Amino acid sequence: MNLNFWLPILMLSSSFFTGLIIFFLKEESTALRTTLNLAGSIFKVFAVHFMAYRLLVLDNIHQVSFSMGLGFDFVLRVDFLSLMFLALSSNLWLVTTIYSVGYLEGSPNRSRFFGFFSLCVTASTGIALAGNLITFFIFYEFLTLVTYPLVVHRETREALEAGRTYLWYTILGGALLFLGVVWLQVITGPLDFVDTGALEALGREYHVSLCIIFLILVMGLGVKAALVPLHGWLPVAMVAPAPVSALLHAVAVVKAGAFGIVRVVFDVFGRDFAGFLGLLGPLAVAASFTIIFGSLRALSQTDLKKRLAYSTVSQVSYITLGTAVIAYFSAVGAIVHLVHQGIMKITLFFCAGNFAETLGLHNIRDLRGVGRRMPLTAIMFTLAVFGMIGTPPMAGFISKWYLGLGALEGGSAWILVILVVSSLLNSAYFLPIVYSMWFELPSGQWKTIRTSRFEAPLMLLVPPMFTVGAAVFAGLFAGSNWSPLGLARQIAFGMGIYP
Amino acid sequence: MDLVFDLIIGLSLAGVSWRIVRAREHFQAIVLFITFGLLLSLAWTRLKSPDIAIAEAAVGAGLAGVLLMDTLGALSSPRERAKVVISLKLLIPCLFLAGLMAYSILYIPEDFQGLGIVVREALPQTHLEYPITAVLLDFRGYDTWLELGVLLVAVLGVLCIRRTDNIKGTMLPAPAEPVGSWIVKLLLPLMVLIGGYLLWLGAFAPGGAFQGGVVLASAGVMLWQSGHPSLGLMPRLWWKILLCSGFLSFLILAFSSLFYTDQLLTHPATKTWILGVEYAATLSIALCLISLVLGSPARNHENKGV
Amino acid sequence: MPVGAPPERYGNITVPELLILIPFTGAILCFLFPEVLRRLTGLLSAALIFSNSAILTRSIFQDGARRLHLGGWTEPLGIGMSIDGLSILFILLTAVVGLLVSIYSASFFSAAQEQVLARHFWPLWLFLWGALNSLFFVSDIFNAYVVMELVGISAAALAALSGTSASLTAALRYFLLTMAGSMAFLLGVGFIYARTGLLDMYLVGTVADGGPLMAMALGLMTVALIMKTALFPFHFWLPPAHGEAPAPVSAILSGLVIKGSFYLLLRIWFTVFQNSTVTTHAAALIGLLGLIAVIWGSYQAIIQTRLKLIIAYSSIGQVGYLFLLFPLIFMTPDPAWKTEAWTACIFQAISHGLAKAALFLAAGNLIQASGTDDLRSMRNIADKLPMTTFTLALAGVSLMGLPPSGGFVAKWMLLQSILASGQWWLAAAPILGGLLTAAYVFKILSQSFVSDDKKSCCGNVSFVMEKSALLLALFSILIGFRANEVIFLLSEPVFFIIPGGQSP
Amino acid sequence: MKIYEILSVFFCLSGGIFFLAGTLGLIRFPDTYSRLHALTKADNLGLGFIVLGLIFVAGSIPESIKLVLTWLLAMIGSSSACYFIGNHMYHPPKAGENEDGSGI
Amino acid sequence: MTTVIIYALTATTLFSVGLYGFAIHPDLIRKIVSLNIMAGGAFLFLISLAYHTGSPEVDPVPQAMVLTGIVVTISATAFALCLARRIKEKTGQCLLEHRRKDTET
Repeated sequence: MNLNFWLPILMLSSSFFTGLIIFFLKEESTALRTTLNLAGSIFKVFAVHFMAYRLLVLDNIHQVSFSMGLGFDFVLRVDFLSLMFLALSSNLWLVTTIYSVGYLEGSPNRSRFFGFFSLCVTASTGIALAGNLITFFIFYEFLTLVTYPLVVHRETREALEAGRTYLWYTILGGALLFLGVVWLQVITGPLDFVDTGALEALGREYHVSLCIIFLILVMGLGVKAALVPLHGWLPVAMVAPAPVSALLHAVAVVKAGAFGIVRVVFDVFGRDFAGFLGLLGPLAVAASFTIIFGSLRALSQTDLKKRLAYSTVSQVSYITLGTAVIAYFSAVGAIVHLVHQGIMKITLFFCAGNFAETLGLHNIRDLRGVGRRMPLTAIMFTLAVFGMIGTPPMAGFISKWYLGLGALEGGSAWILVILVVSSLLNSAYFLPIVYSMWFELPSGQWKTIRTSRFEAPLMLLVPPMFTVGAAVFAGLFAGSNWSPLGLARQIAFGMGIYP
Repeated sequence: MDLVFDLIIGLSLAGVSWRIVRAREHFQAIVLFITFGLLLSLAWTRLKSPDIAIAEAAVGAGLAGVLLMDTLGALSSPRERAKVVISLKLLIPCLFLAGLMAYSILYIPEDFQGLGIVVREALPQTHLEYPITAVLLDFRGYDTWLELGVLLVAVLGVLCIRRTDNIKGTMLPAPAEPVGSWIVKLLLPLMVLIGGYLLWLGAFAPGGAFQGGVVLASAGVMLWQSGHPSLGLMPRLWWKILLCSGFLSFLILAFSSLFYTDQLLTHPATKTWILGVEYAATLSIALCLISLVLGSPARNHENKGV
Repeated sequence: MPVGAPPERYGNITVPELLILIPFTGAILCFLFPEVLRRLTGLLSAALIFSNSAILTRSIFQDGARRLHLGGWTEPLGIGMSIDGLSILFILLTAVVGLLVSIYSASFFSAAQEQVLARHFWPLWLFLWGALNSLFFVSDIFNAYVVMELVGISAAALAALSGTSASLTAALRYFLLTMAGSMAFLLGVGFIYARTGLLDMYLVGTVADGGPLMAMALGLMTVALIMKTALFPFHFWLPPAHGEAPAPVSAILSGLVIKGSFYLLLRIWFTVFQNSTVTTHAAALIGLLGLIAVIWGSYQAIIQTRLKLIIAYSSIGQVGYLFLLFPLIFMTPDPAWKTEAWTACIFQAISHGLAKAALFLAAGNLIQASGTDDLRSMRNIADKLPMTTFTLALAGVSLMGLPPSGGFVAKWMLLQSILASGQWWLAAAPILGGLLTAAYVFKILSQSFVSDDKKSCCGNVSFVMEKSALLLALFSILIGFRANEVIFLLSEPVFFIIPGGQSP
Repeated sequence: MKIYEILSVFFCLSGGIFFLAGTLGLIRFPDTYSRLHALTKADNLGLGFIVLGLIFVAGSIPESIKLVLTWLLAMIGSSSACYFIGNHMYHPPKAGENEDGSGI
Repeated sequence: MTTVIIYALTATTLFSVGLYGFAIHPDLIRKIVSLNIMAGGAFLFLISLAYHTGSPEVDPVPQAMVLTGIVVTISATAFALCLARRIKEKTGQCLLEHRRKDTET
């Protein structure tokens, strides 16, 4: 058995077939469904770690390639970057599965939910593994399709509206991406991610076309990465159940966009060539604008999940920002933020889900004094908030520190200003929540929606603990080779970016 | 002299067609259409195409007239006036089209050669002496086969629209009249004779399966119109088989040609085959046309009121 | 001048003629047999046609194109039949859709009140199938006219099958338009004959030059076929005709019949007029109409509220894509991109045929289950008929052109050749069309995510019906993985050398 | 010009005159009955003259017989058509009934 | 100006007139009659070509085509008329502009 070939396939099918089987399960067979889900996700986690071992230690190249007969191949290829994204998605899938089993207990249509949930993870796995832009596009569109049912899962009118908005944005993005990908293919022929530099070899007469293609691609990816003004779907999609929001924000959708931008800049155009074409400056400006805009909008939200959503708009653009600066530290910062933002944001959403699920709290005003009623959740929330703001031992600090260093290295000191302002704004919209959670008195009686032995069901408590722990450890042990930062460094080396 | 005659025919054809379009009453339009058919057959006689003249006179003026009149009677009161206005929005494109076509006609090459020579050269190999029959049944037999298919499908379609599988159901005789039955007695044998004669003639002179079939069909329609019950006495299965017979005989020819030769629809080297196919075709053309005329819905329903 | 037997004929057991003979025989038998036997006969014929198509496809794939001379007479005297990659693809499409639709209808028409429909359905459908098969073999312009009439009458009769006044009117409107188109086509045949004295497509193609006669012929024939294919200004007949018919008939009409006239249009443009007459302006005009059709049809589909009408309007939009081929072929200098455009268009035709048939069959399931095809009734079926919902989703994915479906391959290649040819204005079709398609597909699908507790679903849908629709949808997805074979079949340029073929 | 040719022309011309008269009658006469009268009588006579004229130039005996047959058939056709029309006028049917002969 | 040109011109005129009638008349029966005029035009065109061949004998191929065409046209006409009658029976009118009177069964 050739593992180099089969391992990527196994990665995909572990969630794909799980999803398909789950569709056909009866609504009542909870135990079987949960077992399947957990088996699939645990298998995937092991597979990823095994793959990481094979790649990092044994230097095996995993590659799968089919000819589609269309002048391009369907390529799955594992490099450091995809490994990192894979590790993120598989681990968070496991965690989120556990969380959603607890969260959705007793609610209708669970087969549908978990089926699409697994497919969604398949899509993000595919996005991580994609070895060229076309394969990437295939999974990117697949992701759009399978997340829609998750967004409208509640079946309320509001949810359907949100679903429609989500679709319009993402399908428009998909169409743009399609145009860009095809155009690029017409100009260059089939182009794998490993062939960086092919565009540089093209003559000058293509430069204008390449600029337009870059713009189209970034716009197409920017829809999912929620670059302003393409972010409109994200706050609306908050009507989805908490695990969906968590997954959408932390791993699947926005990360797919951000990951795509990283791929386009680093692997398709090449960072230096993109800089040579003068594309990175505008990208950095757009990202900065999104960061500030998202934070400002977050300030004015009163709904907890909405505020988190705008925070996502802002935070994800750090990745784009780091990508757009030609500096070693920026690149590392961008890549590492991919992971850091994921684990921190998913914690926040888990906690928000806990508040909503056990006490029915949605509005920020209702959170007064909740720290006494739900201390564990509140502690986790607080930790994640500190991470988001970038307080030193936390993971967020690492990303921001690297991004800052990169800005200085790249000679764009104005980015530093953006970072500082953004951190201030982060504090401004997060700290009041933390303050009122711990130091204000509850306004009234808590109405308990779900009773359990602890403050919330165990299945809702363990996942955020895990993720917040990961965030803390990612910050504390950043120096290790196996931490996200260590991986990010290796990725940067792999791309030929040195300090 | 010929040219004057041609011009008169051409102009009257164009004039009649314009009158048909402009006629206020449907009835008038249909009567004019019958005239149009007769004029056309005149034109075809002039153009040395007697076969088509026979066919047109029988079909264009005859069966089509019966069908249209019949339908008109069922659809509306024949004197109903239609609003006929000249719409420039439609007329101008049509004039433009006519102009374009007229312009391109001038480019028909003077030394135009159709396939006539090729046909004449190949004619001795077919055991047929008359080229049109040879083209219809041998050289382009596939077309004829499919044409029989079109007829059959039209009958099937009529049955489908009427939601019945039984052609006989519609064959309730019209009220008998003394003169009508007298005419039938007089003309019917003659028409059957003429039909057979035309069919026989087809092997070496103008005439053939189609013309014969049409004449037989006219005879059948007349028989039915005069209230004679004989057509309704035919067993249903036989009726069906005869409807298919032309198409079926070509089908059998096609299948058998797959066995003894390499190309579909190749006739064996005897005349009997071709004649057999032709006779079957005549029968089924006649029967299909009769069924099409009789198969119109709501006839029974209406005649009950009379 | 009868041709001697080609020696390889007996070594090669495939008999393409059977694809015409079997359905016609089946039709006749269905007509003659008592009603109990009709379904069996129909199914048997369908299976036979399907297996023969598969065998023939394999043979064409291996040995290349074939040419038959009917009656043993060579062209220009006789009628030829040509079987090349293009025709075999359409034959195969017809066989797959036809087989599954036949299986579906065997179950669909088994309800007591549908018995009377089944009686007429089988002979007409088999006739239509035979006519379509012979249309895909056609190589003679007058023969094409006769075949088209055969297709037209049987299709119109099928469209009127359900017998409601709406369906009758729709069928008549369709039929009158078809007939007018046939007349124009026949006059076009006359013009071609006047110029060349020939009727065989390949022979005409070799001798044809420009000139007003040929231009006129091209114009008449193109308009005739565009009317039958329901391109934009002549699209009005399609939605009622396809929307009012019973589900299997809709599937046939939308999936196959309009493809027939489109196929003929391809033959006319690229065989008969291959090196003459055709101006880039005419091609651009057709392309423009296609573009408008894509947008207009999809827009109309979005604002409909009945499932079958949505699907029917979607046909107008999806057929519009096919016509983008013309400007692409005539305005692209590079032959490689021409092949690409060509393949894209055929792929679109095939995947649309499969997906559309699947959609209509699924709509039929919906109607049988809930009694109506109002979109709101979709709410009930998501739980009761998950397979039907899944079918709708899969076929919708193919229509939208999302990867990895057949529709995706089509749109991909289409966009690629559009960009390569520099015809920027055409790029609006795949992009905007894809968006609008997504809009109406999700309009359908989003209903299935809403549970309506008020009323429960009434009828049951048989296993066969659900599965045959699902299979069609699956095929429309899976064909995306078999692009290579299709490209191979289409890439070979086909020139027939006709023995003794002479041109005056 | 031979004598039978002159005769032929003469008969054909007179036949034409009868046709003309019949047509004039069709246009000028006030009601259906008289119109029928003009049509059937004058036209049959006209046709008879033309047939007679053509017989003079006919090539063979069978051809002449066919010509006479034509005249006879036309007479039968027109007389019965005349009967049907007249009958129709005299006893007008209630529903959509119509008078129409056979195809020939 | 030859015979052929005269008849060919007549043929195209007939076709155009038929087309005009087809387009202008809302009534089904008139549409069908107009279609038949169009058909007559197309047939006449073919036959004028057959006559054109110059030799004393007429080209049999167009004649055979027209014979086929006549059968096809009469079948189509009969079918269309049958449909029209059925529509009249169902809706009480014989126009194509369908007014949704009866709800679907």
